[in-house]
Formats: sequence, structure tokens, C-alpha cells
Amino acid sequence: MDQLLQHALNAMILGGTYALLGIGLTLIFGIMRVVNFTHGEVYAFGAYMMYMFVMLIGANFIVSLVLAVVLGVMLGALIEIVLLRRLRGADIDTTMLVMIGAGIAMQNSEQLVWSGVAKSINSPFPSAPLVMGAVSVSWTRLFVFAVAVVLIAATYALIQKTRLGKSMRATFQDREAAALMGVRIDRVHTATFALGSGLAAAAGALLGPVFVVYPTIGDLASLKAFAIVILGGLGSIPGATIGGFILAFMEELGAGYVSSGYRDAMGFLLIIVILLVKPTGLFARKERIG
Amino acid sequence: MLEVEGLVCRYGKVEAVRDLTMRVERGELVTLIGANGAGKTTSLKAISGLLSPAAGRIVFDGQDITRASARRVLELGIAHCPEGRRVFPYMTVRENLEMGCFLRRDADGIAEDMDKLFARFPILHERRDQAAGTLSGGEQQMLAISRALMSRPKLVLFDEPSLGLAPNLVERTFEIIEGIRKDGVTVVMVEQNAFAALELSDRSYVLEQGRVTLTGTGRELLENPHVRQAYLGA
Amino acid sequence: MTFEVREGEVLSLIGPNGAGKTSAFNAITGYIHASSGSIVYRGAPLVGLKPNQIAEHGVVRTFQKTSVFNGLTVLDNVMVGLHRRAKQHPLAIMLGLPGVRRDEARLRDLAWEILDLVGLRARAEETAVSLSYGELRLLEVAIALAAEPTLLLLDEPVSGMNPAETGAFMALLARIRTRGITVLLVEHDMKMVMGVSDRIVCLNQGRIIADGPPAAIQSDPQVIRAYLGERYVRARG
Amino acid sequence: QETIKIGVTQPLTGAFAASGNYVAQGARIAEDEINAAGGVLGKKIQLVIEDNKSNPTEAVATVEKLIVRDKVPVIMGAWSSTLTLAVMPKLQEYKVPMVVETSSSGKITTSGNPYVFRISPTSEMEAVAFKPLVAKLGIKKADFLNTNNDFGIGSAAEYSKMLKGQGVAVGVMETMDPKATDFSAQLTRIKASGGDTLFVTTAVEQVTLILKQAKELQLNARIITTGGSNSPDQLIAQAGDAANGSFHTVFFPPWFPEVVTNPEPAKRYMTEWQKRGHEPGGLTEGFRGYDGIFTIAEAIKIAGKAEPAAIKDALWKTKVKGVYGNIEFIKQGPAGNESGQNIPSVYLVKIDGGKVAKSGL
Amino acid sequence: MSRAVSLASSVAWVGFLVTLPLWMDNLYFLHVLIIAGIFIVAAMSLNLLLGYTGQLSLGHVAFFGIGAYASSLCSLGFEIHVLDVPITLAPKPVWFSMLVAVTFAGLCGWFIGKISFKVRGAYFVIVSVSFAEVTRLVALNWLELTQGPMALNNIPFLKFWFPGIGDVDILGKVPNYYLVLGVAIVTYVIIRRLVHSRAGRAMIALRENEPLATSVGIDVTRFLVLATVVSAALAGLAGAVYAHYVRIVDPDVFLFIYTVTMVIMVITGGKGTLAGPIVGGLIFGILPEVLRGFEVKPELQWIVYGVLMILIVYFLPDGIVPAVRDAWKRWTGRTGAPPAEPTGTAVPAEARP
Ligand SMILES: Nc1ncnc2c1ncn2[C@@H]1O[C@H](COP(=O)(O)OP(=O)(O)OP(=O)(O)O)[C@@H](O)[C@H]1O
Ligand SMILES: Nc1ncnc2c1ncn2[C@@H]1O[C@H](COP(=O)(O)OP(=O)(O)OP(=O)(O)O)[C@@H](O)[C@H]1O
Ligand SMILES: [Mg+2]
Ligand SMILES: [Mg+2]
Repeated sequence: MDQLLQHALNAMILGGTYALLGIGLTLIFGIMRVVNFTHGEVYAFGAYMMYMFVMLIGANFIVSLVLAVVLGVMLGALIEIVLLRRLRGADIDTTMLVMIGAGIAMQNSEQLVWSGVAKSINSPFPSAPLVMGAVSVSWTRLFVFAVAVVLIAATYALIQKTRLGKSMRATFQDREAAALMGVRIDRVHTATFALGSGLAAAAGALLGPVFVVYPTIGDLASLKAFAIVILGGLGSIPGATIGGFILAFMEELGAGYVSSGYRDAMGFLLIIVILLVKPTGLFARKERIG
Repeated sequence: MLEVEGLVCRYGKVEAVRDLTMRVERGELVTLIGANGAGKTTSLKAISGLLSPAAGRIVFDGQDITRASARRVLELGIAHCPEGRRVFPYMTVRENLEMGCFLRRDADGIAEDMDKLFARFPILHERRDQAAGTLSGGEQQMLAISRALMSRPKLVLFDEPSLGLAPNLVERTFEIIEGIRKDGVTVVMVEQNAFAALELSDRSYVLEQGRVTLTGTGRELLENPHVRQAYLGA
Repeated sequence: MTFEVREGEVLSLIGPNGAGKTSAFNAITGYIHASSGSIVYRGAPLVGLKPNQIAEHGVVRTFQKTSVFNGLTVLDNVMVGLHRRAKQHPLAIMLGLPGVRRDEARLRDLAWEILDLVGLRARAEETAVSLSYGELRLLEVAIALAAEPTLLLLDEPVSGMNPAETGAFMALLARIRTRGITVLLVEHDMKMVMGVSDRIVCLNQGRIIADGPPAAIQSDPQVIRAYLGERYVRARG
Repeated sequence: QETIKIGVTQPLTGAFAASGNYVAQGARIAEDEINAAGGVLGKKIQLVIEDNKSNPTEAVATVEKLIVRDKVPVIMGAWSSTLTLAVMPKLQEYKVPMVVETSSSGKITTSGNPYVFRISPTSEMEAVAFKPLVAKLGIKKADFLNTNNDFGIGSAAEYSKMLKGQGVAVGVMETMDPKATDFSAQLTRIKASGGDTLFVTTAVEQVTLILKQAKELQLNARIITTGGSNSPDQLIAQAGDAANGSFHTVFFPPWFPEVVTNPEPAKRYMTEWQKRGHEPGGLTEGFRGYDGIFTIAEAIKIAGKAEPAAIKDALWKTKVKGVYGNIEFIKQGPAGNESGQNIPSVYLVKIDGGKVAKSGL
Repeated sequence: MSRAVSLASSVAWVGFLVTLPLWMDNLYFLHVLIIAGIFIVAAMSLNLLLGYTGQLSLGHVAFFGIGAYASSLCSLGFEIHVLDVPITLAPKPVWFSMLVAVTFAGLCGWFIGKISFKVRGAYFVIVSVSFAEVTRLVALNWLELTQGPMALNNIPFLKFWFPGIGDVDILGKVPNYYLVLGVAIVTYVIIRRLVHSRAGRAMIALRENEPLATSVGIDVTRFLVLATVVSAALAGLAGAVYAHYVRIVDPDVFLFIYTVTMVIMVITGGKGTLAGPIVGGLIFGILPEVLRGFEVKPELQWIVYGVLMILIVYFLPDGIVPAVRDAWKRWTGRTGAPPAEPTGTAVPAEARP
């Protein structure tokens, strides 16, 4: 029982960052239909920025976090403007290929700059955990969870309550028609990609101090983000949030009670099963033929 | 009100519009007719800022809008109801209409206009919360027209508004367009249904391979033997 | 709704937008599943079959939105349409048996024949995207014809065509009829509908409101109210 | 001037990157020192260092490259047991000897490959050396957490065999992928098992995380890391007070250089390491590369020419006063195809109050 | 290109490749060519799915890895326990193991095809990635069967019996080179025949317009499954050849980057063209080695590789082969070149139905 509670708590905390990662990608992959292989690299970028500010420059932890996210947003905007803007209207494979190229270049730049050796980031929180009966959780993880929840809520509000959200949806359904409505297409593209990237960077900056940072951390992060997006349905923010938590619970319980080696397989198995039962994903859209 | 002078538009090496000149006066209803691929759609896109012309000049209300963005053109009061409906398929009917007044901030006016449109097209009201992509072809066309009107434009560009509509709706559509014109809105319309279009219009241009080959009042063109033979199937 | 298509005739389905014409097509050809009722073709029930299985019965359709294989040449478009007539086993293909080559040659001849019928021979080597709109609609019909239909369903084949092009299409339809193919037509162009149909069924809100020869339909008050409109009647006469 | 090439394959990226880089840095120190002293056989030596990316197939590819393309007569590598085992058939295929500087799996020297010469201790040697401490530390029930590769599995097998022989109960034996970073599931299970001691065998990156996460989960068992690649200094720097109270086996204790067999080379190595500004945490790893290259250079000297067969024969005669101790090879494995094995010293240290302390061994 | 020209050029190519080891004494370069060749076979098989049916499989490496593991395990033998029941397999000859591997990979393809072609587009991408990840994790964790991260070592090499010559060991560079060349030619021929037939047209039709394809009687699932089976079997063959050449396999053969490498080869070469994967495979198989010649850090090489990929996409969006073909057409002054791609400032988006 204690063990189950502890697993559940672990999963809850992990789910927050997964959700963050998933929401970031659902904007880019789910809405923009860019198979974004730089997502994991921006995640790693966020983590490395955190390392640089906290460990090398010695800046305040919270300030560093904010800076890392802001830089992530800027990096996202840069990628969109430099790489994707000229590919408007290209098919999904073409943009995917460019993003793979960019991902490879980014990962190796990270390696070049930071070397292949894992880095760890100290967190300012007490290392003694918060103990609640038989279960315990570190303050750092608790902080990560809180920030993740705040970011998720903020993003949701941004998409729901602002004109930006609506113009995003319109733009990615029919770009030309959206332009005729007065939507500034280029800005919407850049903003969406930057927002998604910022969330990835945030996830990286938050998890960096919990785990360690090395150049290829983005690989698995990206695959998991894709899994979450599919679980929750393309483009759905509540879906991605739920998907993030489902994945975390699956992994944690699978690792705890089935086999820790198959931990990362859980999410992928889940995707396969879900898509088999409901081929169009959890949140299917209606389309007509003819 | 709108002047187009020596307009040239290219897609890569394909010259879709070559040297188009036309003018539209305030309150007029002007139609463009021509075979498939004559460059009608391309001209409208150039006017509304979706395409940047290779040469020529477009002036609206004394302002040069030759290379203005679609947003700027809309702000100046030109709405474009595109060919092929182009509704936002995953947004509801209502959301589509809301997109139509994306640049407007007057909530009351918007609500009033929306009610007016729903009264005109009860079927849209009935389906207001259905995703637009699931509407039938004709329903989508009605939605597209309504959406264009939501911005309260001074000039509307209609690209084949009767495409795929039932005869009675074609008729309704033309009535609506006449109504719009009566409300003081200037209209430029591209139509395949040349007979109805010419009957309705004050003046008309015949486009052939990107050039204006004939122009005159609707009645004049209806009588023109070349037009009768090529576009009216008589 | 209940209606019947008779062997060899041209039956038109008309009705206001959203009346359910395309939906009826989709149900007949298996793209959507009818909630209830039956569809029987030459004695064989079609409900529950997949579109490709329905095509095997000789029921072939075109689409309301122009629909061809964009990246392929005109000839290849028709070759794809000939799928049902090809006799090639995958293993035979991979082993490169001579029968496969012979079959390919036969298909090619068939394809040219169909292109001749619709009048696209001159454009055979062009990719479909470079065709004009009118030619695209001809190509659509060519693809459907290649699938050896006995019942051909056409969804608004002349929408967006000008009257001259429509005339040419009507001539093609006449040639198709001579091959003994039954045609079910959905169209809003009344000149075309009245010109080619043997019989017309008028739908409204998913129900049949009139059924009869063109002349009767044209003067049916219900049809005029729901569909044709007053101006149409005035224009005629 | 012509040089003598020496191939080095190390994990410079991937799961074992930290250790691999330290070994490579140690090797560079040896290279410069040897060349400053005039090289061998009148020629300078030149290291060709390839990154095996912590992956066995890549390791094979690097060895292939070193031998076929760079034509090196001798190799040092490949850090992890799995990597070393992977490249061994290639040594046999091309008849090129390799000095193994880190790997601990018993299989390496018992499988009958006459081209491997190991200067690091085997897990078995380590476990045997640990035996007297079982009673001293009062171990009653032990759990294991190790990587699921030859290094981790081999070590866990040897230690658990030894512990059982001492009457200690063995609880759960959890494994992890060398690339994993989240061990909360395993640690939760280990906590439920309730042993008093947890033996951990993996590279230093994962040890850091395990110490931190064990503390977060309030795992109270004493943690002992084995395998010698655990860099206590780095643990203190990165795991902070989560490292306090943990024990670690090391094969070179830079904190008390006075206890080593050959203080002279140890001091030279440590001074140069500091001068180059390398991580102090890498001292416990870099010496392996340093010793490995000296061993190879000595063998070339004895061979009199830079040719694989000659170097292989010479390695049997090589005696080096190294940081590892007095390096010389004894025969292990099936007769006729024996591999070389050195017998180095093993030390156990404890981290206490952010400092490394001596602890018995 | 006329038939005669293309026939002559393919004969010249094959002749060049067959004689290459006779005058090329740089064994390392031969090694690079062998690895590139194996990847070309895999890329050709991927092209069948990606280029012809339009299904973007980002898990293709799974079939490659399955082929490698199946062939290795079959030739090494194994003993596993399923629910405490021991299952053993005695080592089998390598040629037999390779056949088993091809069949097994084909079966996996059939299975994946059957279950995953209910989902298309972006979903299929993710299902295929997931499948590859799951296979990788199984290879990593089923220690008893696969040795996990310890890799399968000492994999035997292929032996052939040739009439007149007797047993030939496919060991070392030159014999493996010929083996890979042979496998590549067979793969090429099979795919070529397939795409120029009813089956290939059905696949292309599905890529271009699925509702229309079904309306003329094409059974979507059947042809997609056929494509996956053939594609998976060929990828499995490539994997088996790979395993018996490098003689070690570890779970990293399932790494995503290898799928990416194949995708890059196909797309830069020109997806949906027969020569595309070959051209792309040669470029991206040899490029890393060329870059290495500049004696720069490996990271820098990879950065150049990534940037080059982006540039190829920008400047040759359809891939190299179609671009060269168009250039050739223009040069020989043929008419009827396809119309230029729309490059207007506003490219019309697809109107929804
Ligand atoms: N995106 C494009 N890329 C390349 N060529 C194009 C593109 N859009 C249109 N064209 C070409 O430009 C020419 C004019 O097209 P346009 O759509 O303006 O004609 P249209 O008069 O509106 O015809 P329709 O009556 O069919 O709507 C045609 O030859 C067409 O093929
Ligand atoms: N996927 C769907 N989901 C919900 N409603 C749908 C869907 N497809 C069609 N409909 C509705 O069913 C009705 C019939 O549509 P259908 O397309 O059959 O009309 P139609 O007679 O072909 O009209 P048109 O002449 O405009 O093409 C319409 O009201 C449409 O909104
Ligand atoms: Mg047009
Ligand atoms: Mg319809």
C-alpha cells in the first residue's frame, strides 16, 4: 500500500512535466502539423541554460528558470523564422526533414559546447524530503510540479481566452482564408512555434535539476512528447495534459509492478493499444468525404 | 473607388494575369467573366493582398494597395469571399462567423450583424454549433458569404458565389448580392453563371488569358455575339 | 428514402443543398454507413460492404470536389482506374513472370481506348495537375469508366464549367450511355439535368418529394418551391 | 618524423562519457610525458583516440577503424566490460593486442582470447578483497541495484556469491538500463525490501542520481558502490549531502597518496592533472589511461618494433611501476590461449561530512 | 531518358560496381561502401512504403533490427524460459537463419500492417515509432534471449557453396561487398517490378487520393499490407546481412537515428523514384567519411550533415533524382516538362471538402 502511494505520488509529479512537454508539442505537431524533431533539443537547451545560469554564472534559481524559458521562446521563434517560414505550404515530410536536420545540428552543437559528459544542477531547495507518513517527495520535485501546473494553466488561458488562440486555429485550418480575415499569418506561426518551444524549454529547465543534463536527453523526451500528443488527441491542450499524466502513471506503475526495464515501453504500448481500439485517436475529428 | 492598372501576376513562370486594367465606381456591381483559367481568381487575390503582383498598380479609395497585406486591405474595407468556400472546417459555424469580424471590436455591432445573417440564412442558425467541414457544399457557400459580410466591408469581392448551389439558392445568392449592393456596398463578382451575372451587373469585364478583351454594361455584353457564343452557350 | 434506378437509364437526383444527395452517394458506395434501410444492386445487398467491394459489383462514383490522382500522368490515372481489370498476382509480379508483362500491355491498350472515348488522348502524357478544370472533370469520368462500371454515379460533374464546356460534357454522357452504362447523376445545372435525364428524383431534407420525367418535375409546385425557385420558372417561360 | 600510433577507444559520449573522457585525459598526460622524455624507440608516440559512444557496435567499428584505417599495432580500451567484450573478436581477427584499463567482468580474461591484457581488477578480486568488511560493517541483508550489462551483472553476481558465503541474506536484485535517469521505481521497491545495505554498480553519473533519489525516498540502507568508477569527489560535488554516509570501492585513492604502492608515478600524475585543470573528480579514473599508455609504451620498448605480434609477446614480459601498483601480467583462461591479468590493489573509502575518509580496506 | 540510354547506363554502373574491389585496395573505403550498401537496401525498402504508398514509417529500423536479431539468434542458438518451460534452439546454418529472418521480419510487417493501417498519417508515424521503441526495449531487457545491452557477440558469418569453387566464406571486406551488391540488385529488381505493376499503381493511388482509389475498387488494406510485408522483409534482409557482416548486434540497432538516416536517404534522393534511395544512400553513407577527412571534431561533422540536409530540402525539395531528371529534360530540350512549382508569394492551401 505504501509502495503504491509512493508510486502514485512519483507519477503525479512526473506527469506535470510530461504534460508540459506534451502541450508544447501539441501546439506544434497537433496544430501546425510540423513533426518537430527540435522539440527534444529545445528541451535540452532549456536544461543547459539552467546549468549555465545556476552552475556557471551562479544566478538565482528562479531567475535562471525564467531566463531559460525566455531564451527557449526566442530559440523557437528563431527556428520558425529562419527554417520554417520559407516552407509555408510544403508538405509534412518536407518540414519534418528540415526539422530532423535542425535537430541533428542542434544536438551536436550542444555536444560541442557542453561536451558529452553529463552535468548536474544544484537546486536551492533543502535536500531533506517532505515526508507525509510513509511517502516522501523532494522539495525540488514539488516545486517543479507547481511550476508545471501554473504554466499549463497559463497556456490554456492564453489559447482559450485570447484572440491569438482563435487565430491559431483558423490559420492552421486554412491559411489563406485566415489571411483574408485579417490574421497576421507569419506572426501566428512564429508565436505558436515559440510558445511550444518555450514550454519544452521550461520542461527541460525544470527537470534539469532533478536529473542530469546531457546532449541526448532530448531524444526520449521528444518521443514521449509525441506519445502524449497522440494519447490526448492532436491539438488538444486538455488532452495533452491528461495524456501526460496517463503516461506518467503507466510508466511508474509499470516500472513498479511489472518490470523497471520496460518502463519506457509502457507509453508506447499504450499508444498502440489505444490506436487499435480507437483508430482515429482519443479525440477524433469529423471529416466528410465527397 | 477601385482602380487596377496594368496588373501582372505570375506563378513561377506561368503568367496568369497579364496587363489587366479595370475600374470600379462606388456603389457599382461589376462582374468579371471568362473561361476556366482566364485569371479571374488570380486578379481577385492580387486585389485582396493574397498575392503580390509582379507589376501594375491597385488603388483603393485613393490609397495604393498594390503590395499591401491582406490585413491592411481588409482594414481599408475590402472583403474577399474566396473561390471554393474555404470555410474553417474544424471550427463551428459561429466561430467561422466570428473569424469574419476578427478585426472588429464592437461587440454590439457584431451581435447585430450576426443576427441579421442568421435571419437571412436560417440553416446556418440551425447548424451554428456544427463544425463547418461537415456542412453540405451549399451550406458552406452560404457560410462563406456570410463570413465575408461580417467585416462590414465597403467593397466585397465574390469569387464564384453560386458554385455548386441549387437553382433557388443561386437565385437567393444573387438576391443577397443585390441586397448588399443596395445597402451601399460595392461589389466585384466573378461568375461562371454568366447569364445571371450579366443581368445583375452594372458593368462587366470579359477576361481572356489574363487580359480584358471586352468591357461594357451588363446589357451590352448580353447582346454581344462573341459573349453569347462563348459564355452563354447560345 | 426509397428509389430505384432502372437498368440503362440516366436518373438524376436533385434537391436543395444539404438535401442529402452526396450522403446518398456515400451510403450507396460504402463511404458512410446507412443507419437503417437496404441498398440492393442487381439483387446483391451493398449495405455493410467496403467501397472497394462495392466497386467490384460495378458501382463506381465520382466526387463532388474534383478528385483525380494529381501527381500521375493522365494515362497513369486511367491505368489506376483499370485496377479491377488487371490480373496480376503479387508473387508473379516480383518474380517477373511474362504473363504480367502481357497483362500490362493489354491494360495500356484499354487505357488508350478510354482516353479516346473522353477525348483526352492528346494530353495523355501530361501530369494531372497541369490540366484545365474542364479536362480534370473529364479525367475523373475516365478513371471511373476504367473501373468498368455498370452503374456510374456522378456527383455534380459540371459545376464550375461554363455553358460551352457543359455542352461538351453532355455529349460525353451520351456516348457513355451507348455503352449500356446506367448513370445516376447529381447536378444543380438544370440545363444539363433536363437535357440528359430519363427520370428525375427530387429530394428535400433527406426525403423524396417528387419522382418523374423531366417535364413533370419542372412544373411540380413542390419542386419549384423547394428547389428550382420562381426565377427559374419565369426564365423558362 | 614518423610516429608510433597507439589506438585508444573510449566512451567519450553517451552513458559512460564522464569516465571515458577522464581516461582519455589520463592517456594524454602519459603521451606527453613519454614524448617529453624522448618517446620510444627514438620515435614519438601518437594516440589515435576514437569515441565508441558507450555502444558495443560502435566500439567494434572504432577498433575496425583503428586497425584497418590507422593501422595501429596496439590498442587501449574500451572502458566498459560490454564494450571490451564486444571488440575482443576483432582483436583475434586482426591479431592486434589490447590493454584493458577499466573493465571488470571475469569473462574478459577467461574466454580464451590471447590478445587481451587487463590491468584493472576483476569483480571477483574486488569481492574477495571486500570479504573482511562484511562482518566489520555488520551487513545482514543486502539489496542490489546495477546496470544490466556485463559490468553491473558481473559485479552483482560476484558480490552476492561472496555475501551469501558469509551468511548474508540477499534481498532484491534490481537492474537498470545504463542510460536511465529515474530510479524511483527501483528504489521504492528496494525500500520495501528493507535490507540494511544496498550495493550499487554503475558509472558515476547514475550513482549521483541514485544517491539523490534514495535520499528523496528516505531509503535508509547504507549504500556501497562497487567497480571503482564512482569518483567520490564528483559525488560530493554533485550529490551534495546525499553522498554522506556512502561507501565506495576505488583502485586509486588520491586523497591519501601515501598508501599507494608507487607514490612516485602517482604524484607525477596528480600534479600534471591539476596543472591541466582537469576535474579533480576524474583523478580516480584518469590514472587508468595513464597507466595503460605507460604499459603499452614499455611493451613497445621491449618488443623493439611497433608490430602487433611483437608487442603481444612483449606484454608478457612487461613490468611497470604504475599508479595501479606494480603492473605485470599473470595467465588466466584456457591453456594455450591465456589472457593477461594484473593484480592491483583495492581500497574502500567513505564519504563523511562532505569529505572522503579512509575506511578499512 | 530513352530505354537504350538507361539500359546502357545501368549496365555501366553494375560493371563499375562489380569490378570495384579489383582495383580498390583501400579496405576501409570498401567497409564504408558495404555499410552504405546495407543502408541503401534498407532505404530502398523504406521507399516502397514512404515513397510509393505515402505512409511515413518512422519505425522502419524495427524491421532492420528484427532481421538482424532473428538471424543472429537463429545462427547462434538460444535457450530461454517461458513460464519456466525451457525453449531451446540449436544453432542453424547462416543461410537458413537469414531466410528465417526475412520471413520473420515479413511476418512482423504483416502484423504491423494489419493492425496499424487502420490509422494513417501522423498517427501512423507515431505507431511506427512506438513499435520500434518497443522492439528496442524488448531487445534491451529480455536478457535471456538477446543479452540486452551486452550485445550478441561472435555472430557466425555466412558460408556459400558455389559449384566448382566449393565453400566460400563471406568473411572480410571483398566477399561481403559482393554479397551486399547482390542483395541490393535483387532488392532493386523486386521493387522495380512491383511499382510498375497493378500492385504498385494501387499503392501510388492510395498515396495520391485514397477515397478515389477505393472508389475504383482498390482494396486499401490489402495493398498497404502487401507493401509493408515486402518492405519489412527486405529491411529484415538488410538487417541480417548487417548482423553477419559486423558480427555483433546490440539494442542500439533499433535507435531512431538509423530510421532517420534511411528517411534522409530516401527523401534527399527522391522519394517515389527507384534511383532515389540509391543516390541518397551513397551521398549520406559516404558523406560522414568525407567529412572525417577534414580532421574536424565529429560533432562538427554532424552539424555540417544536418545543415546540408536542410539545404538539400530547400534547394531540391523533390530530391536529387527528380531534380536531375528535370535538368536533363530541359537540357535535351524536350517539351512537356511539368509546370513549375507554385512559388507565388501566396501558395493556395488545399480547400477542404
Ligand atoms: N497556385 C498556382 N500555381 C500555378 N499556376 C496557377 C496557380 N493558380 C492558378 N494558376 C494558373 O493561373 C491561371 C489563372 O488561374 P485562375 O485561378 O486565376 O483562373 P480563373 O479564371 O479563376 O479560373 P476558374 O474559372 O477555373 O476559377 C491558370 O492557368 C492556372 O492554371
Ligand atoms: N460528416 C457529417 N457530419 C454531420 N453532418 C453531415 C456530415 N456529412 C453531411 N452532413 C449533413 O448531411 C446533410 C446532407 O449533406 P449532403 O452533402 O448529402 O448534401 P447534398 O445534397 O450533396 O448537398 P449539395 O448539393 O450542397 O452538395 C447536410 O445537412 C450536411 O450538413
Ligand atoms: Mg477561379
Ligand atoms: Mg453534394
